[in-house]
Amino acid sequence: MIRFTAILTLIFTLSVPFMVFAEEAAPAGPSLGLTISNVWMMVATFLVFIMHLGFASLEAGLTRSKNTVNILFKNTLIPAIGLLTYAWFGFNLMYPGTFNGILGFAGFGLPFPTVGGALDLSYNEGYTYWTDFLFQGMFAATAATIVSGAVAERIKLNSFLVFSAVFVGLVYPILGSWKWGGGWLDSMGFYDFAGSTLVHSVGGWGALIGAIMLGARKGKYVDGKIKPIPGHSMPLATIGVFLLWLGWFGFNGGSVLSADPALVSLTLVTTCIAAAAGIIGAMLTTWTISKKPDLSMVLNGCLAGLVGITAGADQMGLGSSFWIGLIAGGLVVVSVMMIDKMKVDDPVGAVPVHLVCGIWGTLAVGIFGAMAGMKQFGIQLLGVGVYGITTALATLIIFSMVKATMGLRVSEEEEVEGLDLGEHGLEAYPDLALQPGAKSSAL
Amino acid sequence: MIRFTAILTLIFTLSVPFMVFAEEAAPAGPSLGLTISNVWMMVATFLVFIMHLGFASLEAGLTRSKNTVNILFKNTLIPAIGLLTYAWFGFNLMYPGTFNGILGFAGFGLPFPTVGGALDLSYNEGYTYWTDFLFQGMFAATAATIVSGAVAERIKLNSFLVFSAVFVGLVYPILGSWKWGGGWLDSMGFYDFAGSTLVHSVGGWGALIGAIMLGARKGKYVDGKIKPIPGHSMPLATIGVFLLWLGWFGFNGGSVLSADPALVSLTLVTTCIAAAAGIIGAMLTTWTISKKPDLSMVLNGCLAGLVGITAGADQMGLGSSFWIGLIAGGLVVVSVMMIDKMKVDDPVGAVPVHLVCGIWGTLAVGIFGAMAGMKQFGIQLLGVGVYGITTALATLIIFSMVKATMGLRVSEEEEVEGLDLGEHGLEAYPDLALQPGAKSSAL
Amino acid sequence: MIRFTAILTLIFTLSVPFMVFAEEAAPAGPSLGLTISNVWMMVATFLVFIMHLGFASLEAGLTRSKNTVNILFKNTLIPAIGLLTYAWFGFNLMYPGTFNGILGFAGFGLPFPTVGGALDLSYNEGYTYWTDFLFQGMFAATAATIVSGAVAERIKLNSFLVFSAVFVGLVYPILGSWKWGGGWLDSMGFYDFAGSTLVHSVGGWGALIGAIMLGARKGKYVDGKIKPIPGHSMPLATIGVFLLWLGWFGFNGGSVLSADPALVSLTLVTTCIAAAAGIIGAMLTTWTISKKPDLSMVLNGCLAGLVGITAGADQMGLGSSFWIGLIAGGLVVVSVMMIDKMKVDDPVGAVPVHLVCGIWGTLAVGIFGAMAGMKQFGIQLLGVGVYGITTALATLIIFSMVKATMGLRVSEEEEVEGLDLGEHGLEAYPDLALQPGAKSSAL
Amino acid sequence: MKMVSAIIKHFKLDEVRDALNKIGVQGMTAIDVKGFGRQKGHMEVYRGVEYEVKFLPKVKVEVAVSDYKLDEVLSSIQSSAKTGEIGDGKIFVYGLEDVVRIRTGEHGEDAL
Amino acid sequence: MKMVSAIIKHFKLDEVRDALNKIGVQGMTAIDVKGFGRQKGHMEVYRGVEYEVKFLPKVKVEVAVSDYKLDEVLSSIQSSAKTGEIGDGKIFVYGLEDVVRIRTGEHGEDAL
Amino acid sequence: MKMVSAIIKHFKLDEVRDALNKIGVQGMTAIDVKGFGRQKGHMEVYRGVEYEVKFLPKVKVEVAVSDYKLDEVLSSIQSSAKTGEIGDGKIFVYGLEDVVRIRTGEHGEDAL
Ligand SMILES: Nc1ncnc2c1ncn2[C@@H]1O[C@H](COP(=O)(O)OP(=O)(O)O)[C@@H](O)[C@H]1O
Ligand SMILES: Nc1ncnc2c1ncn2[C@@H]1O[C@H](COP(=O)(O)OP(=O)(O)O)[C@@H](O)[C@H]1O
Ligand SMILES: Nc1ncnc2c1ncn2[C@@H]1O[C@H](COP(=O)(O)OP(=O)(O)O)[C@@H](O)[C@H]1O
Repeated sequence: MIRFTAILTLIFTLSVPFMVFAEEAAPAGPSLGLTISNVWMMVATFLVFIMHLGFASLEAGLTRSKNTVNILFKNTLIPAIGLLTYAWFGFNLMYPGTFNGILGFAGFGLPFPTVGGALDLSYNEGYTYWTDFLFQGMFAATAATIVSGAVAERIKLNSFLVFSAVFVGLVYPILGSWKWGGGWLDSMGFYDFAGSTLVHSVGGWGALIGAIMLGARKGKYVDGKIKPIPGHSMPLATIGVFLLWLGWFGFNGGSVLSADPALVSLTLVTTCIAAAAGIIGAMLTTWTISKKPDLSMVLNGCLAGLVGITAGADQMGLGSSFWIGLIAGGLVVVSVMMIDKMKVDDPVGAVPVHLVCGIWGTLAVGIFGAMAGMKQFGIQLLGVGVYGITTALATLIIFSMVKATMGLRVSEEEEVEGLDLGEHGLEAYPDLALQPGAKSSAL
Repeated sequence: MIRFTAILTLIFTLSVPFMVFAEEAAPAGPSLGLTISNVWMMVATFLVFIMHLGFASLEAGLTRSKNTVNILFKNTLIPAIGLLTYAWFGFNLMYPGTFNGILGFAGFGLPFPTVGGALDLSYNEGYTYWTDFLFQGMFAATAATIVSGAVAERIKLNSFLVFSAVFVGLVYPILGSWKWGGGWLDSMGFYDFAGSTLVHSVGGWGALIGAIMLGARKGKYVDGKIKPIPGHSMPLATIGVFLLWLGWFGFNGGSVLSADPALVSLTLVTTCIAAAAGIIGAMLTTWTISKKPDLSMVLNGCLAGLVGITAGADQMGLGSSFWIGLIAGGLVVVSVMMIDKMKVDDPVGAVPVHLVCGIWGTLAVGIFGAMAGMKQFGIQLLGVGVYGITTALATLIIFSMVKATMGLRVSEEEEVEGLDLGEHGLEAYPDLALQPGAKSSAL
Repeated sequence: MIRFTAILTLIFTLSVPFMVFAEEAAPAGPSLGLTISNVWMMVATFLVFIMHLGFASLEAGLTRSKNTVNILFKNTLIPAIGLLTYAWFGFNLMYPGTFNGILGFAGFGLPFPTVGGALDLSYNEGYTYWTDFLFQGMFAATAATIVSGAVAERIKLNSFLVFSAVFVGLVYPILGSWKWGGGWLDSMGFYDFAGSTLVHSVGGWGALIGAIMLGARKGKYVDGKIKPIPGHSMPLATIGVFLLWLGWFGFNGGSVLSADPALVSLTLVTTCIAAAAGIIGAMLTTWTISKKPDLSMVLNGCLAGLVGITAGADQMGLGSSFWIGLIAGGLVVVSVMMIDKMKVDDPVGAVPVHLVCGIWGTLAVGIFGAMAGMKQFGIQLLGVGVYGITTALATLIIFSMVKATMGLRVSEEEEVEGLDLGEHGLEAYPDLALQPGAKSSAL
Repeated sequence: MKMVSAIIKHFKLDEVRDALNKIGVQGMTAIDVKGFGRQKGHMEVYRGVEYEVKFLPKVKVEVAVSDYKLDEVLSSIQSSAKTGEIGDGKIFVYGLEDVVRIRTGEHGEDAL
Repeated sequence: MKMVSAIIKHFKLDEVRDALNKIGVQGMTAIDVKGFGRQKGHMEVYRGVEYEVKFLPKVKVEVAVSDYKLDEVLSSIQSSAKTGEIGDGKIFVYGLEDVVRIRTGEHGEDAL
Repeated sequence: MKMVSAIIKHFKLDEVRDALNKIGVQGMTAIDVKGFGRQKGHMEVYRGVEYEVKFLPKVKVEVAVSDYKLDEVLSSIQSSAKTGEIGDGKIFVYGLEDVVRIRTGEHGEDAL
C-alpha cells in the first residue's frame, strides 16, 4: 500500500505542471445567452452527480448487508477516481480536437483557453470550458459504476479500483472520442444522443465480461438450480432508482448542451414518458410471468426505459417514447431471467438494464422518431457491434491482467463472511450485532 | 392479468395517432426571457418530481416493515400512471382552453402547437408546451400519492392502482379545470396559488374517504382504546419530509410560472418561513400535550406549514407566513389526535396534513396577506366547500365501484402476514430473516 | 413548556410590526441579467438547504440507533430555529450596512427595500433581497448543525435547542459581520470565500468546546483505552456525505453571488477536484495506517476536501485544488486519531472535518492560488486566530450558562437507555422491538 | 421447578402474556425465533425465480414456574395461544435444577 | 424425550435441516445467536482504532426428539454441520419432561 | 454437566464474559431476548397516544459447565451482573445430559 501511495504521489507531482493554474479567471462581460445555458448545464451536472448516489443506493439495496460497506466504498471511490483521471488525461483523450478519428490526445491536465488572461468565453455558446469538463467528467464516472453492480459481493477491492481507473481513464474516453469526440463513427452518421451505447452499453459490456470472469456468487447456482439471493433493503434500492431518474433529467437534458427551451423540454418529456412506460412494461411482464408483481423488476424497468430512450431522447415523439420505454421494461424482465438461466450472476441486473436496453435504445433510433430508416438502422447496428466488440475485448484484457497480477476474486472464506469484514473490518449495521451499549436497553 | 395487458396494449395502440410526433422540434431563436424562465420551470419540475420519493420515504417510514415493499411499489407506480394518463387525456381535461367552465376536453394525446414545423415558442412567456405539460403532470401525480398513505397497510394493490388511475386521470384534472383551467371557480375569484385546495385538499378528501371505507388496521382500535402502531423507520420518514420540503421550492416557486425574480424569491421565503413555523408550532403543541416531543408530529408539522402556505404563498408577508405556519403546525397535532379519537385510521397523517391544513391554508388567503377580506374569505369558503363535496362524492363513487368489482381490502390473514408477502412475495429487509448466506457470519 | 410557549408567542407578537408585509410585490420589468443570476442563486439556496438533510443523515448514521430519533429531531429543528432567528434579527446583525466594523444592527424583521411600492430590484445585480436572505439564512443554520454531531448521544435536548438558537441567532451573525458584513477583518484583507472559517471553523470551535464540556460518552474511554463506538448505519452516513457534496455545489458555487459563468464553473471544478482528492487522501492514509480502508474515514475525507477548498474555491487552479483536498483528506484521518487520543469524544468527526480542515483551508489561501503570499498568509492566520478565540470564548460562555441553568448532559441512565426513549419516548426502528403485529409473521 | 418454553405465533404474544399474568405469573422471557414444522413456509419470488422460505417467524416464550403451577401454566398458554390452525406451535417442559435472582442472590423457589 | 440444541454456522443451516428431514425429523426451531468459544473473533477497525468483536454470529437449532431417535439425530447433525475447522459448534442435549401441541392439546410423544 | 442460562442487562455482557473467562470458562452463547418481570416497561408516546412497551431488551447468556464448576460459575455471574436494582435478571440451571463437539465428535465432558 505504501508503495502504491508513493507512486501515486510521484505521478501527481510530475503532472502538476500540466495542470495550468487559473489564477486570473476574472470574466469580461459574459453574454446572457451563455450565462443562461451555463446555469442549465451546471444544474445538469449536479443531476448527473447525484446519479452516483443513486447507483450506490441501488447496488447496496440489491445486495446483502454483509457486503454493503464494500459497495458504498466502491461507489464513493468511483467519482473520485473518475474525476481525477478525467482531469488528468481522460477529457483530452475523449475530446482531442481534430484528430485521426481513432486515437488522439490533447495533453495532460486541463489547459483552459484564455483570452486576455481570462477564461475564453467564446469556447462554446452553451457552457464554459470548466462546465464542459465537469459535466463530461460526471458522465465518465457513471460508466465504471455500471460495472460495479455486476461484480458486487465477490470482487477484490483493490482489483476493482485498478480496473475502474483504467476503464474510466482510458477505455471510456477513447471509445467516446469515436463518436462524441468527432471520430470515425461520428463521421459515419452513427447517432447516440446521450449515451445508450457510449455510456450504458459500454458499462454493460464491462459488467457482462466482469460477471462472467468472476463467476457466480457462492450459493447462487446449486445443483443446476437458481437460488435467488435477495438484496437486503428495498427502500435503499427504491431511493436509488428515484435518484437515478432525477439524475437522468440532467443526463439527457444536459446532453442538449445548451438551454434551448424547445429541445431540452422535449427531451425531458420523452425521458419521463419512457421511464413511466418502462415501469408499466416491467410490471405487466413480471405480473404475468411470476403472478406476483416484483418491486425489484419494476425498479429495473424504470431504468430500462431511461436507458432505452437515451440514444434518441431528442429525436422522438411521445408515442415513440412510450413504445421504446414499454418494450425496454418488458425486455429487462425477460433478459434478467435469461441471463440468470445462462448462469451469469449479475446481482443488480446491470447487464439487462444497461447492455440489453442500451442496445435496444441505440437501435430504436433507426426504428422510431425523426431519424428512422433502414440506412440509419444499419449504421446504428454497426455502432452497436463496434462498441460491443471493442469494449468486450478491452475489458477482457484489463480483467485478465488484473487477475494475473493481483487476483480478481476474494477467498471463499471472505465471501461467506462478507467483504465488509474481509476488506474493511467494518459492518454496515453494527448495532444489529450484539454490542453492549449499542442496543437501547432499559437499565 | 394477461387480459388486462391485452386491453392496455389495444388502448394505447388506438391512441397513438393522437400522440403527435415531434420529429422536427428544431427551435428558431428562442427569446432569452423564455429561455431563463423555462430553465427555472424545468428545475421546478425536477423538484416536484422528487416529492414522489419524498412521499415514498415518508409513507414507508411511518408504516410497518411488513408492508414496505407494497408502499414502495405503489409510490413507484403512481408517477408512472400519473404521467401516462395525464399525457393521454388528463392535461387536456385540465386545460381545455376556452370551455363552459365545468367540463372541457381538448382531445387525446399532446398535440403540441407548432409554427413553421417547429415548436411554437410563443405558447407562453414562461415555459414551452413541453415544460408546461411535465410540470403539471408531476403535480397531478402528487394528489394520488396523498391518498396512498392513508389507505396503507390494508388496501389491495390492484384496487389501489385502478383507483389511482381514475383519480389522477379524471377527478383531479376535471376539478382542476374549474380553477387553474380557467373554469367557473376561477371566474368567481377563488384563489389557490399552488394548490392547498386543488392538490392537497383534493388528495386529503380522497385520503379521508378511503380510510373510512377501508376501516382501521387490525389491532389499531381494540376494546375502544387506541393502540399506536409505530412506523418502522424514523430515518426514512425524516428523509421523506426533507425531500418534500425541497420539492416544495418547486411546487410553490414553480407555480409563479415564470422566473420573475421578485415574486419567485418572495414565494420561496414565505414557503420556508411557514415550514419552519410549522415545525415550531407542532413541537410546542406536542411537547405541551404529550410531555415528550414527538418526532413524527414535528415532521407532520413541517408539512402542515408547507400545505398551509401553499394557497397564498405569493400573497403573504413574513409575519403572515409565520402565523399561517405556526397555526398549521398546531392544527396538525390536534387533528391527528382528533381523527384518531374518531377511529379513522390514517397511518401517516395524510388527512390532518393535507386536508385540514389544506382547508386552513385556503381560508388563510382571506384572513392574511394582500387579498384578506370578508368577501374573499367567503369565496375561499365556497371553494373549500365545493371541492370538498365533489371530491368526497367522486372518491366515494370510485371506491364503491372498485369495492363492488374487485374488493378493497386484503384478507385478514394477508394483513397479519403483511402485504409484502401477500401481494409481492418479497420482503423489504430479507437479511433480517434467517437466510443462510445473508448474514455476515464468520466461518 | 407552556410558559416557554407563552413567551415565544409574546415575543413574536411584538416583533410582527417589524416584519413588513410584502403585499404588493409585483415586479416591474426585471433585467434579464438579474433574472438569470437570481435563478442560479435560488438553485444554490436549494442545494444549501439539502445539506441539512445531509448532516441529519450523516450524524444519524455515525451514531447508535438508540439515539437516532434524537439526532433527527435536532437536525429538523435546526433549520427551523435558524431561519426564524435569522429572519427576526440574525440577517440584520450580519449585514448591518455601514457600521463600526465590530457590531451593528439594522433592526428587527426584514424591512425589504421598495421602489414604487414594489420590491426594489436594484438591490443587487445577482439576486433579490428575498433570495439574499434565504441563501444566507440556509448558510447560517449549517453552523449550528456542525456542533450537533459532536455533542450527540449525550446532550439534553432543550439545552441543545437553546444553545443553537443563541449560536445561530447571535454568535454566527456577529462574527460573520466582521468579514462578510464588511467589518474590520474584511477591511484588513482577510479572505474567506465561502466560509472555511466563518462557517466551518466557527461551527468546529463550537463542536470542540461542546464535546470537551460534555465529556465523553459512557464507555468510550475505559481504563485509558479507546473503545470504538461504531455508528449504526453506513448507508445513512454515505447518503449524508453525497448530499453534502451535492449541497456544496450551492455552498461554494452560490458564494459567487451571481451566475457569472467563468467564476461559478471554475468554483465548481475546484470544489469537485478537492472533494475527490480528499477521498483519495483519506483512503491512502487510512489504508496505510489501519491496513484496512475505513469507509467512515473516506466519507470524512470527502468532507475534509470540501471544507478545505471552501475558503479559496474561486482563487485556485486545478493543481492547487488537488493538493488542498489531498492534504485535507490526510489531515482528517490523522486528526480523528489524535483527537481521540486526547480523549475528546466527537462521534462524527466534526472537529477534524470542520475545525481542522477549516483552518487548513483558510491558511491555504495564503499558500496556494492567486492570493498566495507571506502577507496574505499572515492575515489569514490572524483571521483564524481571531475567530478561534472569540468563538471558543462565546461557546464556552453559552454552554456554561446553559449548564448552570438547565444542565447539559442527560442522566447516566438515560444515556445507557438511549436518548430516543429518554427524551422522546420513541424508537427509531420500532419493528426491531418485539411488537405483536409489527413483524411480518405468517399466521 | 420447571421451565416452560412455548413456541407461539407473534400476534398471540400479548394474549399469552395477559393470560399468564392473570394466573399470577409475573416474569417471562420472549425470543424471536424461526420455526420449521408441519406448517409449510411461504413462497417468495425474486427476479423471476420462485423459492420457498422455509422458516417462519415465531416467538418463543420462556416461563420458569414452581412444580405445582405447571399444569395451570400449560393450559393457560395452550388456550390463549390456540387458533386451531396448523402452526399454532408447541410447548416444551424442562426440569429446572436451580434459579438465582441476580439482584439478591436468592436461590430456588424464592428466586422465581 | 430429549431436546437437542445445536450451535452451528449460519451457512450450514440448510444442510442440517435437510439432513434432519431425511431421517424423519419434521419440526425444528432456529434462533440467531452469538457465540464465544475457542474460535477467536474478528478484528474490526473503526476510525483508526482496532478492536475485537468477540461474539461471532451462529445459529442455534433446537429439535425435540424421542429418546430412541437421539443418537441418529446427533450423528446426523454432527456430520452435516461439520467442516472440520474450529468454530463448528456444539450440540447440547437436555431431558424433556413434556411436550404439548398447542393446536390439539396432545401431550408427550404424540405431540412431537 | 449443567447448562447455566442467565438473563442479564445488555451493558453487563462484557463484564460477565470477562468474569467467566477469569474462572476458566472459555465458551458461551449469547442471545438477544426481551424480558418481562418485576421491572416495569417504559412508556412511549406515538402521535399523541401513550403506551407501555412491556418487554425490555435483555441478553441471555448460556454456559455449559461441569457439575463441579457450577457454584463458581453461578456466583461469578451473579456478582458481575449485579447492579442492585430491579431488573438485574435471573439465572436458570438445567441438567445437561450430553454435549457433542461437532468438529471432532467428542462427547460429554471432553466436548466442553
Ligand atoms: N420437533 C420439534 N423441535 C423443535 N421445535 C419444533 C418441533 N416441532 C415443531 N417445532 C416448532 O413448533 C412450531 C409449530 O409446529 P408445527 O408442526 O408447524 O405446528 P403444529 O404442531 O400446530 O402442527 C414450528 O414452527 C417449530 O418452531
Ligand atoms: N461452554 C459453552 N457453553 C455454551 N456455548 C458454548 C460453549 N462452548 C462453546 N459454545 C458455543 O459453541 C460455539 C463453537 O465453539 P468453539 O469452541 O469455538 O468451537 P469448537 O468446539 O469447534 O472448537 C461457540 O461459538 C459458542 O456459541
Ligand atoms: N419466571 C420467569 N421465567 C422466565 N424469565 C423470567 C422469569 N422471571 C423473570 N424473568 C426474566 O428475568 C428478567 C429480570 O426479572 P425481574 O423480575 O425484572 O428482575 P428482579 O428479579 O431483579 O426483580 C426479566 O426481564 C425476564 O426476562
